[in-house]
Amino acid sequence: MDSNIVGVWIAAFLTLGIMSFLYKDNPWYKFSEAIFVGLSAGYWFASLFWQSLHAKFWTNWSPAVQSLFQGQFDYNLLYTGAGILGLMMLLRLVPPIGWISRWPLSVVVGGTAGLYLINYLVSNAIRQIGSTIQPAVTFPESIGWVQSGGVIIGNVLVFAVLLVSLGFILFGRSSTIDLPTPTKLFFFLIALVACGLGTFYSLSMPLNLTGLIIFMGVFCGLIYFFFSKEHTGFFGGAATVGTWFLMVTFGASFGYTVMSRMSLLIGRIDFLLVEWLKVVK
Amino acid sequence: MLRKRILIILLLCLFASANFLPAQESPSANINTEFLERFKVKPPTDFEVRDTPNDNGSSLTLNWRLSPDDNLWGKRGLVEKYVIGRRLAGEEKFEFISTATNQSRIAFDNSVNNKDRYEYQLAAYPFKYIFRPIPWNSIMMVKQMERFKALAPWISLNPHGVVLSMLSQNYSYYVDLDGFRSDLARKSVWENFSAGTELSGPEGITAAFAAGQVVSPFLPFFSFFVQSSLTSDPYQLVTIGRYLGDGLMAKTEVAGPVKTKKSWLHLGRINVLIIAVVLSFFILYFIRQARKGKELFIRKIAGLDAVEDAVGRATEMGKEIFFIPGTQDMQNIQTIAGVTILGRVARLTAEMDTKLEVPVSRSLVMVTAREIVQEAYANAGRPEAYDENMVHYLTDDQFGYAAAIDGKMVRQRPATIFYMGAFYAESLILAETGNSIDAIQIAGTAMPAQLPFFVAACDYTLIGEELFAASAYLSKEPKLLGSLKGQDIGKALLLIALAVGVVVQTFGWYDFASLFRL
Amino acid sequence: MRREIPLIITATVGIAYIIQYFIPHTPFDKVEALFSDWLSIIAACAIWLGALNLLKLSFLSVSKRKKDWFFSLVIIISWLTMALVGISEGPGFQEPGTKFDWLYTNIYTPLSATMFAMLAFYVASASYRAFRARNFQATLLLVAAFLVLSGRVLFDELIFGFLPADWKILSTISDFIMQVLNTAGQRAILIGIALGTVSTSLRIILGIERSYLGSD
Amino acid sequence: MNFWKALLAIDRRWIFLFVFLALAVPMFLNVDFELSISREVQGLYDALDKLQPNSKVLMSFDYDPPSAPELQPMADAIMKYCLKKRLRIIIMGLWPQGPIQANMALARAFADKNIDQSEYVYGIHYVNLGYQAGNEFVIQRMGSSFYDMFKNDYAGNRYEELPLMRGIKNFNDIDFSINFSAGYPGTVEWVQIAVDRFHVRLGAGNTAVQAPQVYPYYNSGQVVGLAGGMRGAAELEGIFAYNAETDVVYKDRGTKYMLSQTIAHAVVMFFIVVGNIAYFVIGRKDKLKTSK
Repeated sequence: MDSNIVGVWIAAFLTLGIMSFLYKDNPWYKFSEAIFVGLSAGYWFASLFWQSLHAKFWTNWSPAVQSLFQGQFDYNLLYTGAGILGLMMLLRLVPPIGWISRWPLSVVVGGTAGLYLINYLVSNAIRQIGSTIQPAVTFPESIGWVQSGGVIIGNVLVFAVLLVSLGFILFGRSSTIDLPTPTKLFFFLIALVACGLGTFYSLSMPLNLTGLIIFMGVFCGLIYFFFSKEHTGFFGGAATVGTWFLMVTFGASFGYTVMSRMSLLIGRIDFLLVEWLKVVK
Repeated sequence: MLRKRILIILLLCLFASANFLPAQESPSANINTEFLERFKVKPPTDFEVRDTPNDNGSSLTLNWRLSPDDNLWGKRGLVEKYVIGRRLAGEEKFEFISTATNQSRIAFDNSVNNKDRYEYQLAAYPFKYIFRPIPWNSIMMVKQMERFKALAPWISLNPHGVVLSMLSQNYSYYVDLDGFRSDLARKSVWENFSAGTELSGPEGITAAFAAGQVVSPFLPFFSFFVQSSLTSDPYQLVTIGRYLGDGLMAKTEVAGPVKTKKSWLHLGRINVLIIAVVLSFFILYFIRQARKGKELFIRKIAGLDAVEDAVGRATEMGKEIFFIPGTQDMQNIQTIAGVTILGRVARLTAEMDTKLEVPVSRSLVMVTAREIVQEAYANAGRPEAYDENMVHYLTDDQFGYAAAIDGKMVRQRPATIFYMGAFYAESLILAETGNSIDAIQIAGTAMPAQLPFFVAACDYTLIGEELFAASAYLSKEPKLLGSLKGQDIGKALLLIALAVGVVVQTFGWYDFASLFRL
Repeated sequence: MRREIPLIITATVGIAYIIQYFIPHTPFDKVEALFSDWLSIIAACAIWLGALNLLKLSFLSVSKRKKDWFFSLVIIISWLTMALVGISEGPGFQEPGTKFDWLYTNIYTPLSATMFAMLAFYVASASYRAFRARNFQATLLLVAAFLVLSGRVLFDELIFGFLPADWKILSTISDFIMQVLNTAGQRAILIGIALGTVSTSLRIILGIERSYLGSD
Repeated sequence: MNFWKALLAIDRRWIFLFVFLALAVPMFLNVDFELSISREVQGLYDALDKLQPNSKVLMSFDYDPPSAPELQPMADAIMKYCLKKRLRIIIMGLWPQGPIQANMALARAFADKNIDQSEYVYGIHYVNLGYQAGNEFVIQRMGSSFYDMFKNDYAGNRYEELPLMRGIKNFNDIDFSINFSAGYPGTVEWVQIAVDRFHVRLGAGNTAVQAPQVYPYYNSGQVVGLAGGMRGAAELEGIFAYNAETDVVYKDRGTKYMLSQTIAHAVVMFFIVVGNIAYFVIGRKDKLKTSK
């Protein structure tokens, strides 16, 4: 029998074995799972043996040692240090002297800390702030139908958010603005009219508010993660808007995660129907 | 073996001449010139070489303006690539370094050292066309040549004929004029380039390859073969192309000499340096303050109040509380934060006399959690109520752990469940079951992919940094409180920069954002 | 000795990486290169450690005839099979057509893929039984999720197919959510995490944070 | 027990079965459609389209078989496009399984009858450097020298024997780089090091789980293009197919799976709606005082 056909049948057997867990825990599942656990550890073992230890350590180190015997010093002899540290790491399997593995561990931890300090500061803070600093409002000369649809939706959303947050700041339970209610209402009315006009305006001419929305999201989101001040007054309002942005973000993540999980299952079903049973071409 | 090969070559010669001899009768010098003129390209301009700034002196930057023939002809233009040559200052011959694709204006030479001075020359290289590779098989070869002729009727017009480059499976003998990759090809191309001679006909090529393994008899139009010295290699002809000759390359003026510089400070990163120093200063300053015993204010974290209510609810209902500290080990800071919050929960359960259960998936977490729970019970004045079995180990396996907790939840129906720590995909399974038994669920994690599920399925969620802030608030550890405060100052500074920047930028006053560029 | 030396190593390596970012001059570039080479070898050993540790635990389980020791035996056998086949094949062990590749394609791939594909079922059942619009925040989350879920598949084509071809309403909305609202929220989270990482790294390098060393 | 309570108390296994069938049935159907192309996928396409033939493209395969259903279609499409466009391809992996997935993508591309494998020579037109342990430190080290990280390729050939690699010292010699990523190490690490330190132009293909976190980098230009999840794959296949001047078949699994994906989303949305209706009909359970 062709080894490929055998392979596909074995693969199907194991796939169904794992899926049988959905019905209930059973030996078939446990067997498949045990194979998976063992195999993946074996995979890592062999893979690292050839691709890291051999390709990286041995091919550098052994010629260096050979040339040392011929009386020459090779820069690659410094790999001896790496070899020793690697061995120390493995000593963790021997509990009495397992503490020695802290030495290589601290090389890893120190290096990672040094690299991360810069990387996160640069890529995730400085550059993100830099690209949030852009004009809040731009007037694109011409944009397509689809984009302008997005822009209008965005504008309506932004005005709604502005309005609601203003309402929250003026009338919210934790509001610290001390004005007579009619005055507050007056302000709110003005804002309402302004926002309505703005929305109407945006329908007639697309003004791109992407910059403003992103700025608001980042600003309010950061305020939510600001722990040195109580969330009252302006801070409270901004933090609340921040949570809305976070919730929409989580919603997007939620949607994408569901999408991802479903894709994986589709991949497996495709295997079962196309490669194994061959009922679908 | 050798004989066989000579035989094949002879046969090939025969075939080839049979094929091409008629064509040889009408080579027209005029057409050749015309042909060459048509493919002549203009050189790139403004070629200059500078030290690559801000590095350890291992690189030079080459800039030029495109040749006017680059991108003139439809999508591609006449220039296929730019060839870069280099020599040490004072030497005569240029050495081939590398190529850059057409439409590129910049290249780096990273194979320079810090001691020598270098001079460069750049040349625009015209297109040649590549056809299907053919295997080493004489009959195939003839067929291929016929096909080739059909595809390229100008073959007889081209004074340089056809170049066959060859590949053996052992790359050290590989000759690829297309990519200029082998040393042989490199040398020939660049030597002729620097000497300023055109490769005219097979002789030129013979000369170029004299040092190599050129063994073939030369035919008028069927230029040359290159042979590997490894006899057993199966050969494959890879490219047949119209070879226009290196003489058609359009060279620039010599640029240089230049020498690299080693820099002591990366000038493009000074803004990062300043921000890093300021941020570090504040973090360390506040850690110091906290150690001195200064009270650092942290705002009320709403999730912690919910903890109290949730424990109270379980007490009222007379049911258990589950606390799940995630699936990661003790070195994960989220687990540490989770276990800190466990201390708070345990203290409340001790005071309210409610049953607490902490199933864990790592033995180290078990040890730490036991210590913390015991301490909390002692601090609440009820050390006798502490039982070691409150904290128990289930399994290291992710899904096994989830399944085991699942079973426990359905059987014991706790009133309140806490998830505090680092979670992966198991979060979903846990939160679902918890929800189905109508438990109040409070979660806290910094795992971005799991947060949405917790928010949707739990009654209260500590989001990301809130988890750390809560643990700092509860543990009162100076290093945590101080860093939290330092980070807050960092955040405040960034927020101010952000607000000022956006306003300034909107009114188009100043390119404020460039302060944050690299 | 057990704590001081690791702390010194951590500080040295960490500071070397930071200095190298600002000062490209030798010798800092060389030091960084050396540490990076070492790090990748240590990392390889650390993963090896995990693989060996599993073998150790399984052997213990089999020798003590713990519950389910049979499955531990299966683990050991499959571990040995994969590792030995891989090591005996030589440096080209993963080339298509080798035995190792056969094991990888027909056993490892389906098992690992199915393990993760199972999550799809859990997502579906959790969406039925757990995801509730229990408060304003959760409602907002679910609405955003709905818009994204519907915009990323063929609803535009299948349900709103009667509209003009470039009116991809749902796709446009979900594009807007992803490119603007999601970008803003994610960016706030990124910046927060970045500052947290900077302070943790700083504490580790300066020896203020020592929890990674464990307790002894 | 009323109807809604009974509905919520249904055995999970029925749900599982329902999901399985809902996803399997569309496999038997075949639909063709014109997807709208999002800006981030367009960005990825534009970046590839602008490259001149013989440009060197670095592809890092940072995923393993579980994520293959999402990432493999992208990798296949991009591989086909790059080969057909005669870009020189350098493959590597920060995940050990990555290079094998890359070989699968190559095989899939060469299986297309419009891409003739004999035109492409290993070592000249494409190279598979294999996996290297060390996560982001590998990228960091490649910034000064590829050779120091990859002394041998996937099959054990020496670096200097690979004609394509001889002219490549570090990221300066790479024209474009693409990263297929399923997590850590992946796009984030490539952005932090290759892009922000060594100024590489980077395009990314991500699993849907990871994609939302990459959007800020797309917005800031740290990533020039981004394809996320199955939809990203389908869009990529669509945009390649639409712009292709060749007969290469780009519409493949990404497009084919889209219908199942649609049904899957519909099922999840339906479940959420039904679950929530039941939740409101039955009445919320007593709430915490502080919960909002």
